[in-house]
Amino acid sequence: MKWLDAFAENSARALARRSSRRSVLGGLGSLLLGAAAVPLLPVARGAEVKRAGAASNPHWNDPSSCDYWRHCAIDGYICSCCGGSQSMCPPGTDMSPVTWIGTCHNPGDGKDYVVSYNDCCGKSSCGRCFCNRNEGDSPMFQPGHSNDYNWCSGNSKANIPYHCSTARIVGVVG
Amino acid sequence: MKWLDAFAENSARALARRSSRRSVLGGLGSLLLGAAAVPLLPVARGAEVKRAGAASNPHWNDPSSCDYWRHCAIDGYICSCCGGSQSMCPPGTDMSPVTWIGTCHNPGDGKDYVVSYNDCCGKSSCGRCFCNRNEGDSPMFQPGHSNDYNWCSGNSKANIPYHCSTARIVGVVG
Amino acid sequence: MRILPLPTSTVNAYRPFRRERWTAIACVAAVAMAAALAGPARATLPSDIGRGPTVATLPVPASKHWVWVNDFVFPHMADGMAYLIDGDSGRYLGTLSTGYGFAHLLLSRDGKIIYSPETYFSRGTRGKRTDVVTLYDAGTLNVLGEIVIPPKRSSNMPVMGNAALTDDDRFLLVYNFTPTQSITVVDTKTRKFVREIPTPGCAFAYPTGPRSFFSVCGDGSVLLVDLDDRGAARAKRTQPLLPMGADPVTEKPVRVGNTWYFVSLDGRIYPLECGRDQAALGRAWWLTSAAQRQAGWRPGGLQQLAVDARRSRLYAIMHRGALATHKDPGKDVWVYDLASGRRVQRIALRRLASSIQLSSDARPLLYAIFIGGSDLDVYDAISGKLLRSVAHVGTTPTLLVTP
Amino acid sequence: MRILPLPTSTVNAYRPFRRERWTAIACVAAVAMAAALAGPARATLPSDIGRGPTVATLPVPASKHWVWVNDFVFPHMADGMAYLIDGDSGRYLGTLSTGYGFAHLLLSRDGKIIYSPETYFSRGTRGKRTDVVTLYDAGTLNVLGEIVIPPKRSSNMPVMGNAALTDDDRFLLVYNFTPTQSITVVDTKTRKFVREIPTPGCAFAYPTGPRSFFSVCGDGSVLLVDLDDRGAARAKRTQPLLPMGADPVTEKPVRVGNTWYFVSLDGRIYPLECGRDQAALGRAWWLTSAAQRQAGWRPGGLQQLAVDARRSRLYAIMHRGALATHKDPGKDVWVYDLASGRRVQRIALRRLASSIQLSSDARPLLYAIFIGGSDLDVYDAISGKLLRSVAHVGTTPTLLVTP
Repeated sequence: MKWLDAFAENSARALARRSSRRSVLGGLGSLLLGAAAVPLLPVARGAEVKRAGAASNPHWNDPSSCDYWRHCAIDGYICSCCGGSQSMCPPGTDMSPVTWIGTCHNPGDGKDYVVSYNDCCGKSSCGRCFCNRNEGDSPMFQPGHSNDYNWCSGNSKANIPYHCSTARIVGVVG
Repeated sequence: MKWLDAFAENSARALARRSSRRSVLGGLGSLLLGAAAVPLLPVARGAEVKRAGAASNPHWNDPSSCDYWRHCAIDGYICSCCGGSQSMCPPGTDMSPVTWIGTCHNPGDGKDYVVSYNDCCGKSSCGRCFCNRNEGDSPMFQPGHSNDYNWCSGNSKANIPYHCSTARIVGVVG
Repeated sequence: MRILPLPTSTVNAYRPFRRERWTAIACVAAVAMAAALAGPARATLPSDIGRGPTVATLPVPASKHWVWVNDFVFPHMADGMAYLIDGDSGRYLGTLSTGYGFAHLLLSRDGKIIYSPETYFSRGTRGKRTDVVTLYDAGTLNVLGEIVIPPKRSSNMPVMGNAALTDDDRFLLVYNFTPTQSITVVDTKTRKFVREIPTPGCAFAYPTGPRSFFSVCGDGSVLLVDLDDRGAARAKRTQPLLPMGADPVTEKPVRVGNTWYFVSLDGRIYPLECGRDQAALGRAWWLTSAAQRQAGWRPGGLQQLAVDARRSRLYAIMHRGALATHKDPGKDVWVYDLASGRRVQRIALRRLASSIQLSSDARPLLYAIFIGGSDLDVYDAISGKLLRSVAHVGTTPTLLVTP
Repeated sequence: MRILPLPTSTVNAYRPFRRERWTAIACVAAVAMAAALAGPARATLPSDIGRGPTVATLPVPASKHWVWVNDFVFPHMADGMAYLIDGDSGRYLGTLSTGYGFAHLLLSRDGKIIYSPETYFSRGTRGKRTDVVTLYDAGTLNVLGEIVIPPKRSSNMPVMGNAALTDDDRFLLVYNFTPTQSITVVDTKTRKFVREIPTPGCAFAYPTGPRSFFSVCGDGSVLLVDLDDRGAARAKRTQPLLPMGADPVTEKPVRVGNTWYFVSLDGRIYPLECGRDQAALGRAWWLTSAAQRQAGWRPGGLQQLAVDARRSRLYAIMHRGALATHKDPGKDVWVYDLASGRRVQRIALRRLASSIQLSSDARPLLYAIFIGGSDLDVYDAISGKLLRSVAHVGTTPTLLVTP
């Protein structure tokens, strides 16, 4: 995440550790978004601008980057930085069977994919590569569309402790 | 601690939280000492320089300051910043019956006092006003003179969890 | 460092299998030495050993200008904490350790007890999960008791709706998400778990009276729940009332009397008037003018709203940003008159804030903190003037709770 | 965001009291949808659902260029952690959660098992204390088993002497401090706690052979302990050997064969040759010349020494500072030939380091990290050239452990 690099000179480490599993970047992210907001306005133009941004972004295909195309609605530590991958949990953790999903545009083939952000559970926070992108996020009254829940909840083998998040393709949007 | 203030512009908060209960400042402290070391040399002159420093220090009588005269051998979070005082534990914590001690010079009356650094136990780290001064500290082979042990150990009511450290006068020397 | 009696007795102590006795001996030794030294010491500074209390306590009830800062501790969620700060002096008064995925404390109205829904694992982040409501003595911050509840507490970005006390303080309500949704009811009088109320598709607990509360459902309807003396529930679900579509309301409403003020992502206020068995939506109004919205102004943050019931004022954290910034902090707090919906004040904060709270007295303080920081700022809520800042309060501070 | 099958099935799921069944159903639903979508998807990127493993594993045995970074997590000591890093690629490979006041992991010589002495409390930072040795599978990082030991593990600034395996890997030794001192013996074959060996006045465990180790006592003497097949101990205490006075040795020695190299606060090396039943001090030598000492050069740090047994090289973190800086990190690593005691190399580090470690292979890597930071630097140990840095490794990284 670009602002992370910038922020790094001060306390990226502290940030990485302080960063929330769930939209604390709703807080920290603003350090970027606060600035980015002005050119993005009026609000209505936000969407296209973002998509263009994604396509032109040099990291759009780097699974360890917050700018990775699959991460359009992720909120948490990126498992690719934690010993896992975009589709696998790190060793010794447990993938949550249910979670929230996003629809992300793949600049590589121009198609939209359904992405499932399954949490990996059973160890303390990974603490690396925190990424929060709230596109399409809804308040917690609609759990299926909210990234503010810890989706390790109800995982019988590792009930609650959150470690990191994957970004698995569920399918292409017809 | 002066270097803390200086360091604060970068990540004092991170530091405060990251700071170890036990001589991590053996690490962080060096940010100050590394610089201070040169004028202090040769080593033999260290002692007098330090004492002079203490007397002339504006915070020598401030219990919430690392420069407080009683803190000459403290290592941990200062209880005066955590809801306690130099002689009292914060609410809901438990004072360790035994601990390590130091002999500190009181610029106020020119006398040396025996100071007992009783730990307060039973809650997670206070995280405020970390202070580490290693004068007279010995390796852990000599527990009574080492500030690297968690002296909450063996406290029957709160066995191990360290919260902060007091600086209690045991008596005057000679 | 000179060698003195204490270390000597310490060295003696390293005989094995004498720990308990020895600890006692060491205490005696310390006191004895203190006495021995007391002679020369009396002329100068007295020994602290054996004099006065060794642990501080707090006045009860708490000052109306105290605030509890709750900390989710994101990088180490097993070690949740809460910190008590005196807004008048800026003094840090005490700490509570509150377990995994901590949301927030609840303060009894008589000021004597602090309730804390907590989650623990037998091995820190694994093993057997145990959820409890811990009772703390407000004067000593010691554990008074513990009530085991079903291990279903919701783990989410903390909001005040995660737990609530009914207005008569009789029942404590805890929101569960497994992801099956329900509300745990605890009887504060018998200090026992009473029952679990299913709230299918509905989230959080918002009190509406002595024995009643509601949850908000995904379709915008409201589940009204009424409790009897034994905590048995009568539940009734309304028609959809709150917007959940393009511009849904957040789960961070604030309450004045029987009215809960919800705000939408774009900044529209929806007053929901709720009783035991009915709910109605009042006239909605905007925090922003059309021009301000065009300029990108919207509410944001975690604890984004606060109310001063006496003066009928609503405080909101505002920032400029696109739609997806609805959780971002702001450097502005805009103040509204609840009767007219008109903005009456604009407070420029010292720094970004994701949570704000007001004291409940007649000379209210405004508290502000950023989850990505840990400096608590205290403002005069009426003049908006910054009074003081308290540094190093926690790791990822979330919700502010005032008496 | 478009609404798709998955969220729908999610919504269905919010019926109460169906959690277990429902979780299963949701899995099926997900797979079913994946299948449904597989048609159109096949032409493009395939679905990840139901394809391949969902959890990564590691090769066994580990690469000699992997390193475990142990983290005491000072601000939240209940949540100790350890992180596995590949020194060749800089990749982060995995994490272990290791409880309160964590010291360090121990790696079995066959590379199959990771032993971790851990402490837990039934309520995070209060309640019943339980100490265990947790066994982790080195390939899956899953818990293989757990051995309960006396709740006496020493809580101190972590040093490698806090725990050790005998050279034959049969017995695991854990140092206790309550403050009564003792060593807990665990049988790795039967996976049972065997006994507690009193070590009055003596600290830590330093292996000397297949079944033997020693502890160092406050007077500089050494307690030699020999274990039989059942873990029964024969102990013998020597005369004072190591300096404990004006310039005492630190508790951070390193080992080559039967020789343990201790260093004093001022930088003098004391080689201690130890067998099952005898110990002798070799010729002491200085890390620094008189002129360098005058200039204030001294060793410092937490894991301040490392050895390359193949090349008979000692690596030491050096800095300039007064006596009380003996725990400070340094930006220099000085390399010595153990036979001659002569300095043969000087490595300027990229940043301050409080801990260093070497890989045990013929082309050794030098790892360096600062407890007040969290960037792991990887150097070619022979050329001293910085190879790479790995960012954001932990909160307060302490000891580095290599296979």
